[in-house]
Amino acid sequence: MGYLSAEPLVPEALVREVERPEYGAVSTFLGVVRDHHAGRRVTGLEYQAYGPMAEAECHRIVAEAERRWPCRVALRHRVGALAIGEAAVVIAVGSGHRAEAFEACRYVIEELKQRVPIWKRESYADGTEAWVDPTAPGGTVPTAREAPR
Amino acid sequence: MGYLSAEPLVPEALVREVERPEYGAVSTFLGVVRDHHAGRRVTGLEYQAYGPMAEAECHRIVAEAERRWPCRVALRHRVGALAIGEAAVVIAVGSGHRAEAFEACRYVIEELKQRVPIWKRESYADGTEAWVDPTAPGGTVPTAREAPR
Amino acid sequence: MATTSTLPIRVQLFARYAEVLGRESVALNLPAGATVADAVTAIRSLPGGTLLPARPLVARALEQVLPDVPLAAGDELALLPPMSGG
Amino acid sequence: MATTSTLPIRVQLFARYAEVLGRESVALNLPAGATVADAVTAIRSLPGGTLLPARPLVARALEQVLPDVPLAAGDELALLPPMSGG
Repeated sequence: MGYLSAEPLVPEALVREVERPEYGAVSTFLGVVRDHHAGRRVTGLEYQAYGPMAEAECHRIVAEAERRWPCRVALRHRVGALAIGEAAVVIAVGSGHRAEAFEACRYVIEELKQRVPIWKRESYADGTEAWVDPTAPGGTVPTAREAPR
Repeated sequence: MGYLSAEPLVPEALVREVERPEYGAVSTFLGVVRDHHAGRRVTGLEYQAYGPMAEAECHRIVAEAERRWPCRVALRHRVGALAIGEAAVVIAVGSGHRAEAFEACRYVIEELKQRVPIWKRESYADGTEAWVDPTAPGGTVPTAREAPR
Repeated sequence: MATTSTLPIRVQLFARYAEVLGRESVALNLPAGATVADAVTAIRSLPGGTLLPARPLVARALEQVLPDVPLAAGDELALLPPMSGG
Repeated sequence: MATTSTLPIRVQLFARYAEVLGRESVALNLPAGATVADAVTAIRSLPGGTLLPARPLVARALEQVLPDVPLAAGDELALLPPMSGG
């Protein structure tokens, strides 16, 4: 437990979690809320999660990375309402050497995007909102409020 | 100028330097002083640099990365005496998307190691010391103190 | 065909799926031998359900399951829209 | 062969190279037409100089230069050991 956080993320804290005297490399990744998406100006967004499964899936991904590379992984994903520029996800990977650190860090973010049940609802400058859906044409689907049945 | 620093590095500060509202990804790399090298226990080390050329070379590498990927790069390398666990180099790359951020970050550290005139002298637990030299057998060459003519 | 409903399960809905169905959870009674796909078909027959894809991602016990997996009484399924974390 | 020394240059030494030569800078007077390689040869003929490789990395004006590049009066060269930053 503890991969999801309703509070602002603190990248330095994750770096400290993966530091060890025998490690020479730390690779981190920060996913940050952008001010635009698919040509529309984003004013804010909200992440919803299927909490218990998201925690379990994050745990599995971290374990996979630590099994595949000699490394230690810290991972945190924000849930709830976020403002532009806030960190949505932070990954820190400590390792003996830089190649492993980079590869494991990349693995974790790619798997997270594929497998962890978290959903992003964006609000736009024109007052509309949409669910982000990488499988949809244009990358978003209007929310029920926008496309009433 | 300002790629070299005699003071402890602050990774968060470099992340802030590369944040922009249109960026969704920040990749960072920290090179940290390890407690061992080639089977010997390291107790401390010192980085020496050819300052003006190191600054110029760092500037060229950053410019190359920013030309090749749509991104912004911050880079700082420590000089002087460092303790185990201290950051020797910090790189932060902000970009619209994660692939570019990871690739540019990796590019900068690889080029830095090849091209920036900085040299590492390690002190070991047995009281000896050596220059790190990736081209030498074993990866180090004894200092003049260790191998008097 | 007369079916005796012997398989009570619960289906959780998330994000856009919860929105279009107007609820976060649905209790179903399915015929014995029902599969994950049958549960999805039952959900899609509810008001708003046709806005769900025919083969959405489904999880059981915090892991994804395939459509042809048979259900057990008391199973808790979750219908998962395409993920967009990170 | 009598040479008129018309090419004053300065060579900076770093890290291990400075150590083995016992100095951080050397002033040289080379014959007209001398190249980077000639400067290296002159440095290697100093006490301790044979501990330097025959073709070390050399920089001029903050950029690496190749051995066959001709020198100009007043050039500042730098002999660079294999780098180990990062």
